[in-house]
Order: sequence, then structure tokens, then C-alpha cells
Amino acid sequence: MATITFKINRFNPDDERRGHFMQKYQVEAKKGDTILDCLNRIKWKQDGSLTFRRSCRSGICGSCAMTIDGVNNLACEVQVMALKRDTITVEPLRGYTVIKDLVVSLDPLVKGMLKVKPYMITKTPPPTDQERLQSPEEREKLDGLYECILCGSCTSSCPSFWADKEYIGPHAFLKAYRFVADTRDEAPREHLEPLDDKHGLWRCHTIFNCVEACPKDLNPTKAISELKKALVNDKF
Amino acid sequence: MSTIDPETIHDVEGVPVHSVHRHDVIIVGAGLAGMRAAVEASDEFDVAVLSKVFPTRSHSGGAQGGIAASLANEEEDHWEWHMFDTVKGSDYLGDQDAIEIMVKEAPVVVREFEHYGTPFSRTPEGRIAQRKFGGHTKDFGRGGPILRACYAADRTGHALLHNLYEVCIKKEVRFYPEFYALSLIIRDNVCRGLVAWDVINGGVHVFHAKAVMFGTGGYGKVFEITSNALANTGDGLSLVLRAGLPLEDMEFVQFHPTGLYLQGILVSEAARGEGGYIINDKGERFMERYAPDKMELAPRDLVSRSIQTEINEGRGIGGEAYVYCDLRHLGEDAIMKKLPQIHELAWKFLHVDCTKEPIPIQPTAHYSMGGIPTNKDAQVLADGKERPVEGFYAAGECACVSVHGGNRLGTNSLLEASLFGRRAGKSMVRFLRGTREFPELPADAAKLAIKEIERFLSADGGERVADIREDLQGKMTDECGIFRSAEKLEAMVKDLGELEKRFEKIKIDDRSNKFNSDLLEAIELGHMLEFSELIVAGALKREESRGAHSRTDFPKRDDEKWLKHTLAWKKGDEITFDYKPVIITRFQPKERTY
Amino acid sequence: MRVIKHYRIHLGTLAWILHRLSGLALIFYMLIHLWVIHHLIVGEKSFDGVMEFLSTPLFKFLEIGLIGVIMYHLFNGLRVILIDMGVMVEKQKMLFGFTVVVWLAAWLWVSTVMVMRFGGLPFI
Amino acid sequence: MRYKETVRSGGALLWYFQRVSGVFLAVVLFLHVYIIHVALKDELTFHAIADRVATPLWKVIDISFLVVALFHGLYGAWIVFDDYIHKPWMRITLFAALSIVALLALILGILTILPFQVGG
Ligand SMILES: Cc1cc2nc3c(=O)[nH]c(=O)nc-3n(C[C@H](O)[C@H](O)[C@H](O)COP(=O)(O)OP(=O)(O)OC[C@H]3O[C@@H](n4cnc5c(N)ncnc54)[C@H](O)[C@@H]3O)c2cc1C
Ligand code: HEM
Ligand code: SF4
Ligand code: F3S
Ligand code: FES
Repeated sequence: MATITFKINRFNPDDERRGHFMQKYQVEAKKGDTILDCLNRIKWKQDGSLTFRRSCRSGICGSCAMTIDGVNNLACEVQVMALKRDTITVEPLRGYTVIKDLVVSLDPLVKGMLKVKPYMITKTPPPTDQERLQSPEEREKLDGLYECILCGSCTSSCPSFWADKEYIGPHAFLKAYRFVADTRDEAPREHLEPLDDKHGLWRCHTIFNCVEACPKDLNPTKAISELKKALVNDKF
Repeated sequence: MSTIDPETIHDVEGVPVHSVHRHDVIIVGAGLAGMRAAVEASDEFDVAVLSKVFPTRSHSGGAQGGIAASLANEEEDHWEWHMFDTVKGSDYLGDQDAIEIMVKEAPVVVREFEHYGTPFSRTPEGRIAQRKFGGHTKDFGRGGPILRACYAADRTGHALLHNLYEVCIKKEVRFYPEFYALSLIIRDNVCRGLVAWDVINGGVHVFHAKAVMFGTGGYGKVFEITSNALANTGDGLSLVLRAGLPLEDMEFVQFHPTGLYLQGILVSEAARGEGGYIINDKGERFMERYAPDKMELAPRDLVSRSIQTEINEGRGIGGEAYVYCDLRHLGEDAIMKKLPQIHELAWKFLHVDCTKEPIPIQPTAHYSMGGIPTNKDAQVLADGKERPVEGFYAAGECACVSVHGGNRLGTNSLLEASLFGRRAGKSMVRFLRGTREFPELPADAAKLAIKEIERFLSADGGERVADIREDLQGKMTDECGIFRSAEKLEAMVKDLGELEKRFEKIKIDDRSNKFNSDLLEAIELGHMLEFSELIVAGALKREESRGAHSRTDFPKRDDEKWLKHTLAWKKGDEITFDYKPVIITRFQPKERTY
Repeated sequence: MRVIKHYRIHLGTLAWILHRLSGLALIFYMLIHLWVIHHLIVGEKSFDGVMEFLSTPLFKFLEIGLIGVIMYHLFNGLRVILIDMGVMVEKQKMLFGFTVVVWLAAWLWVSTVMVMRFGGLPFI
Repeated sequence: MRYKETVRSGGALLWYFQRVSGVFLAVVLFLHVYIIHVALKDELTFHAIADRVATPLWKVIDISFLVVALFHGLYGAWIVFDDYIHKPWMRITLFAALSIVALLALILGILTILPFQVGG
């Protein structure tokens, strides 16, 4: 048991004049408690108006991404004790418009993803009463790509996104590469072309914040470098 | 009945009301069931999907193990075998005509997912890989476990859910993410649409449709310890109840034996499959007392009951409500290679390194077998038996067809959600091809919903929503959990009455319209209190033990009296019951032994 | 609106900021440098005059700094190119470490030679 | 949620050239630094430089060095502006300014390198 002070960056849309402000809460935390547990405890016992998204509390739905002590992460996956601090700062994801407290608008996230045609494109009809064949080695190429939970941590941590709100974003690059790398997709070009854009791949300056931020330990930068190679090859 | 006119809806005492949205099909829920239906119907019709969480945040994404289908990619398999296992697993309460459809169409559905792009794991021949799962066997139970669960590593639900979202984008399905359904508009047995709350901006919206479908998922959140998401509050069930329709078999709730202590987060069956021990405070592998043959590998309900007995009799660790799942003897290498996810979960959520320490676990509420009664075409049944409500469909965990009967087999629910979601889509298409007109909208369509919102936004009593909810969850776990008895259930009936009284006097901290999760938690609690009554009342009535429903005062299954489905309505404060026979075609009830 | 005041500066961010700054500094230097060497065509006197002016210890010292900046941009540039080629993307921190080591080594080497030839810095 | 085509400006080839020019610069610049600061035995005098610049090979190297460095550097500056400057008129102004600087520097540089003759 330890008393932890949470400094939470709050914003109430009904009181825009007040703007963003930090509010402190004290919570009793024990071994095993996550940041989300503590936020819930604040909401349920102290201040019902504290607002954040959450659902699965097991790191799979991607709702609870926020900036914890200056790094993006899933609130439900961070152990309070592991931070070894008695004051923890929690802020909404940077770069997105804040709707309320820790809730941000995910529109840029969805928009970026929609640009890369985030679905498998096939031209030949699939075999009847059978799956398409794909060897385990071919399938293995999708590991590290399909696990993305669309939490937005990566894009929100990227300085290129801070500078350009229309930046397609590492999450969408990862998605694009998920299809480019899939042997079953028959139109990799259609996922690649939209990336050759002034808000696209070339805005990535290999900063690696996205990799550091991804709670699922995925590597958008790796996908980006593959995509850059593919696009340049395509141009020659 | 006059038609609603967008112009005539104004702000009503501070609650903004927005204009009417019209779509041929409106689906509530963006889980496997909802989105699979959307994919099916969107080729021909204008489909909109409403979800209280962003589509890919739906709880279907949490499923790890797999989706069952007798593809026979790895070894010989037949749909008849799959059917037998499902019927036996259901403790003979499943309707065999529906089960037959499910197991027969399963390979089609799974292969379709593959065609859409789901990244299934593969066999060396390049086919969809399959693994073993509890209760799935060869040769009508005579052979050993069978490789039947199709999987994408340990992220099957995630892979399927995201894939469906992608297909929906491709098919230009209209999403209303973060819209919360408040009430159904059903008049004269015709479903005309629904009313929903825009979570982000605040405001009541009316959705006018020719067909409405529910895929609103489960309700694990009425229990204290559950593997379910915080959003799994079973809203759809009480919306249906409030529309005067019945619910089926609500007393059947599945408890999974291994949930992380206090968190409830699922530790997959693989932990036991790979040889993990379950031990009590005295260090005993107590399963040898309950299932000397299968030990830890006995079926879910049995292991759950054994763990709970140990805890109840004071042999939990340090007298607390948990026991240990010990993996240490497997060795660090094996753990990291075969059970990396479990290692990660225990570390991330309990701060326990399972190569060095045992994992504290306790049974966790996992799945609801009952729900909205539907027929094989996913039409919701007004009388619970035959007569469908025109233009109203349901599928997935919120529905009860009933393929799971008294107890669901692992990997059958992803199958059910997608398969009956698909059937709902098809049957809506058939329905819409015949109807061209939108049904009339009653002028007072949004009245009840607005009243509900107004009441909560101005609620100024002394009770915290969270306190009532915690009491509900705690009491449901104690009195209507793994072990039930007339005594406990009667106490629960009383408790529920008190909780409802306290619920009248709640207080809300947040009075704004925009992203008011305080308000939503209050609405959700209202739903949970409402359908919990049916769980308890159904359990009290059912004087037998079958599947997941275990009565200490009636420990035997009683086919003579209870081989039937419970149907329950709520009219005012009264609960009325009716029963309908189980459909038995191929497999006659036998004693369920493993 | 800027909400977050701090976002932790990871190694990659540091490398990028330094690369940007060094790149911009180099443009600045390049333009001055062009102006300096254009004295070559003005005539021998003029050039040697400028060179003499630039041979004061202060400028030698600045030059050593400049070499450092050039070397950083050079080696980090190569690091970025390697990453774009897909080399060591998963071990980017190690690659960054190598870059720093090579950069410092090269810098040290060139500046030692320079200092030796200059006959040692005034304060050495 | 409909997929909408965006206006695109490409950038693939420029991006690629930034890398190729980087590698080229790395080689030449290192050589440059080495020859001037390490290998050179004498003082940095007019003659020492003039003799080297006078050979045709060095002329080619130096001019390409100049062109590539200017391009790499000023396009690099544009990348930075592109990130932070979003107002169209400012972008146009900056782009024009960079182009003019590039042109002037190019003329100055070429004028410096060309006149030297072997033995002159
Ligand atoms: C941890 C875990 C592991 C599991 N593993 C497996 C497995 O391996 N194999 C297997 O077969 N099954 C498994 N299951 C069960 C299976 O995942 C679920 O039964 C199934 O996914 C349910 O799908 P669904 O589409 O019915 O509902 P969900 O996916 O829960 O979706 C419900 C949808 O309804 C929406 N909704 C709810 N209420 C409202 C409202 N009022 N307004 C608007 N929208 C609303 C939600 O936003 C959501 O989009 C597992 C379950 C859990 C909890
Ligand atoms: C010595 C060899 C050099 C190498 C290997 C090199 C490499 C690179 C690379 C790879 C980039 C792209 C970085 C990115 O896109 O994130 C870059 C950017 C840049 N370079 Fe160089 N470069 C070199 C020399 C120079 C010189 C001599 C100048 C100045 C005249 C210069 C100025 C710049 C500028 C301003 C940028 C843009 C910085 C940014 O995008 O953040 N570079 N360099
Ligand atoms: S790549 Fe990682 S950080 Fe980015 S959205 Fe996906 S899961 Fe989140
Ligand atoms: S942080 Fe941004 S700049 Fe590139 S490497 Fe990641 S997308
Ligand atoms: S609550 Fe789902 S990822 Fe944290």
C-alpha cells in the first residue's frame, strides 16, 4: 500500500475559458494496481466527472492510451508500482484534439488509416470451399503487423504528427504494410501509392518515438523502412 | 400514429435532440456478430452500425483461443462429431436443429474469413491451422481431444474483429462510433428503429430503420470478478425487456476457472493444458479430490466449482479468495516459449513473474449462455417461441438461439457470433427485398429515452453509482455465482430490491452533455439491475443442476422436469415465466461425464 | 492547443533534433565557406589574408567544433540511411550507440591531427 | 467513412536523392576534410589550394561537390520548413528565398572553381 498523487491534465468542454489545468488526486495503490485501476478508483470514489476511455482493461481494445509520465502507454497495462514514483502525471494523448479530460478525438487516426485502403484487395476469386494457401513462412511476415490495436499511441508520440495534423501516421503505415506484406493481397500498389504524398511516408524522419510508444511492442519504423524501399523501387 | 418530423423535435429541457437518421438497416454493436451482419447486408442495402465503443474496441477482440470448425485440416473431423461435442457440452439443453446448422456452416464461415484476409496461423501445407480445445473430441467423445479450433496465434478474436472492420470499410458501411443505444422503437410488433445518445457531443438521436439488429454482447460486468470488458454491461438485454419482449435461459452463466486474482483477466486454458498445477493454501493439488483422473484438465465448470469449494472452505491462499496456478515446475524456457502471453499477463496485471512465483487465480465470470430468444434466422421472437417481431434481429452473445444450452464449449462463441451474425445479415436482406417502405415512426419515439437522460442528468441523491454497482457485483458473485441455493437466491432477490431502491437516489457528479461517462455508468447500472433480476429469478426457479447452473440444494440434473428453456418477461415489477421444450434431433440426453 | 508540456526525449528524438540542427548549421557554414573561398579568385593576397585571419586560435577552436558538427551529421546521416535500408531497425538503440562511438572517434582523430599541426592549442 | 483520393505531390525521388546525395557527400566531404586538415603537410595557403583545384579531376569533384551539397542542404532546409510552415504564402516566399540563395551560391562557387589553370 502506498499513497500515490495523480496529477491529471483536465479539460472541460463546457468551460473552455478555463482551458487545460492540472488537478491532483490522492489514491491508495497496492501491488498489482494499474494506472487504470487508480483512475477508476478516482472516478468511482472521488470525482465522477473525471473522464477517460476504457473497456477491456487487458490491453487488447486500445481504448485507454494516454500519456503517463511523459510517455504514451495503455493505462491498463502500466503497473503503478513499476513506475516507482509517488507522483504520477497523466495527460491526454498529444497531437489530437481533446474532447474532455483524457478523451481525445480519434478522427485523424481513422482518417490516416482510411487513406491507405486498409483492407485486403484481391482480383482473382478465392477457391470455392477452400481457403487460399499461405505457407507458415509467408504468414510469419504478418507477425508484428496485424497485432495493432489502433490505440493511437504511436502517431500521438511522433514529432512529425505534432507538426502536421494530416500526417498519415505510423499506425497507418503499419496497416498499409500489413497488406503489402500479405502474399494474398493482389494490389500492393494500391496501398503504396497513397503513401507517396506530402503528408505521407516522406514526413517520417525515423525518429522512433512510435516504436518506443507502442504498447504492443510493434515496430512501425521497420514497416516504414520496408514501405520506403518498396515505393522507391516502384518508381524506377 | 403520427409520423415524427425532424422539424418538430426540439431541445427538451436541456437535452438536445437531433434529427432523424434513416438507414435500411441499423445494427447495434460492432463486435463479431454486428459487423459480420453488416458485411452481409451492405452489398445491397444502406447499413449503419452503432457502437458504444469504437468498433475495434468491442470485446470480441479479447478472445484468444480460436474459432471452431470441422475443417479437418489437421486430422479427420466431421460436423457430426462437432455437433455431438456441442450438444454434450450444453448439457443437452442446446437446441439441436440450431446446433446442426452451426456446425455444418462453420467451415464456410471460417473460410470466408480467410478470403476476407484474416491472418490465420497455417499448417505446413498452407491451410488454416487448428488446435485442441476443451470439450472438443474425436468420434463422438470416444477418441481423444481433436484439433478443431482455428486460430491466429493467441489473438484470434483480435484478428477476426479487425478483419471485419476492414471489410466494413471496404464496403462503405456507415459507422456511428460512440453512440449509445437508449431504447428500441417497437410498436404493434414492428420494429421501427431506435433512439441513441451521441456520447462524444451529447444529444439524443432517432434512428429510423426498416430492420434493426442487436449484437450487443455479454454482461459479465454484473459479477465482481469477470474476464469481460468494462463495457460488457448487457445493455441490449434490458432494452429488449423494456420493449416488452422476453429473455431466454438467463440463469446460465459460465465461470472460467482461471482468472487473475481481483482482475478477473483470463489466463487461458493453455496454462493447465501445458501442465500447470492448481494448489491451495496447504500446497495440495486439490483437483485430485474432485477429478482424480483428469486433475486440472477436467472441464471448465467442474474445475471452477472445485476452486470455489476450496475458497469457500477456507483453503484459499491465506484464507483469501484465491488459489495458485503454479507453472514454475515447467521451467523458464518452456514457459517463455509456450506460454509467453500468460507470462506477460501475469506480469503486466499482477506484477507476478510466473517463472519465479505462482499466479494467484480465482474463477471468473466469462460468458452468458442465455439472452434474447431468436430463431435460426436470427429473428427475435416476440413470444420467445415462434412469432418473430417484424424487422428485429439479434445474434452473438446477447442472443440465445440456443446453441450453447447450459454450458458453452470454448471456441464455439466466436463461431456463433459470426455465423448467426451472417445469418442475420442474410435474413435481413431477404426481408428488405420484400419491403420498400420505412415503417411509420411514432411521434413519442424518443420520449422514454429523453426522460431517462433527464432523470439521470438531474439526479441529486446521496448514493454513488459505483457503490451500488460494487454491491451488486459482490452480491451476485456470492449469492448467484458458481454455487447457488434457494436460500442464497432468495437473499439475492431481496438485495436486488434494496439496490434498486438505492438506485432511485443516485447522484451524478458530471452534468455535462459531452462525453459524460458518469451518465453512461448510471444508465448501465440501471440495465444491470434490471436483467439481474431475471438471472436470479430464473436460477431460483430452475431446481436442478445443469451445465453452468449449479444448485447445492438440487445437485442432480433433472431431465424430467427441467429439460426445457426458461423464458421470462418483466411487466412492471412482476416477472412472468414461460417454458419451451428443447429441440432434440440426433442425440438423446445422456449423463454428462468426462 | 498545446496540452502536454513534456514528452520524454528518447534517443531517436535526440538524434533527430541534433541532425536537424547540424544540417541547418551546415547550410549556414557552407554559405560562409563559399564566401571565404571566393577570395581565391580575388587574388592570392586577399585569400592568404583571410586565411591568416582565420588561423587565430579562436577560429581553430571553432573549426574543431565545426568538424564535430559535420561528423555528427555525416555519421548520423549514414545511420538514417542504414535504417531506411532496413539495417538494424530492430536494434536502433545499438546502432545509435555505434554511430556515437564512430562519430566521436572520427572527431577526435581529425581534431588531434589539427591540433598537433597547429602546434597545440594555447591552453594545452 | 469513404476513401477519398488526396492530391499528391509525390516526394519519393527527392527523398531518394537526399539519401544518395548524402552518401556522395559523406565520401567527398570526408576526403575534403582529410585532405585539408589531415593530409596537408604545409600551411593552408593560396598555393596549396590553387594547385589542387587547378587539376581537371579536382574541378569535376569540386563542382559536383558544390552542386550536390547545395541541393542536399537547401532541399534539407525545405524539408524542415515543410514540416512547420503551413501558410501557403509563407511557403511560397520561403521556397523562392531558398531557390535564390541556391542560385547565387551556385554562381559564386562555380566562379571560384573554374578560373584556376594548371600552373597558373
Ligand atoms: C477474455 C475472453 C476470451 C474469449 N475467448 C474466446 C475464444 O477463444 N473463443 C470463442 O469462441 N469465444 C471466446 N470468448 C467469447 C467471445 O469472445 C464472445 O462471446 C463474442 O466475441 C461475443 O461477440 P459479440 O459480437 O456478440 O459481442 P461483442 O464483441 O461483445 O460486441 C458487443 C458490441 O455491442 C456494442 N454495444 C453494447 N451495448 C451497446 C449500447 N447500449 N449501445 C451501442 N452499442 C452497444 C458494443 O460497443 C460492442 O461493439 C471469449 C470471451 C472473453 C471475455
Ligand atoms: C556528409 C554527408 C552527409 C550525409 C550522409 C547527410 C545525410 C543526410 C540525410 C540522410 C538527411 C535526411 C534526414 C531525414 O530525412 O530525416 C539529411 C538531411 C539534411 N542534411 Fe544532410 N547529409 C550530409 C551532408 C550535409 C551537408 C553538407 C549539409 C549542409 C549543407 C546538410 C544539410 C542537411 C539538412 C539541412 C538536412 C535536413 C534536416 C532534416 O530533415 O531534419 N547535409 N542529411
Ligand atoms: S502500432 Fe502500436 S502504438 Fe500504434 S496504434 Fe498500433 S498498437 Fe497502438
Ligand atoms: S515517430 Fe514518427 S517520424 Fe517516423 S519513425 Fe516513427 S513515424
Ligand atoms: S482498457 Fe482496453 S487497452 Fe486498456
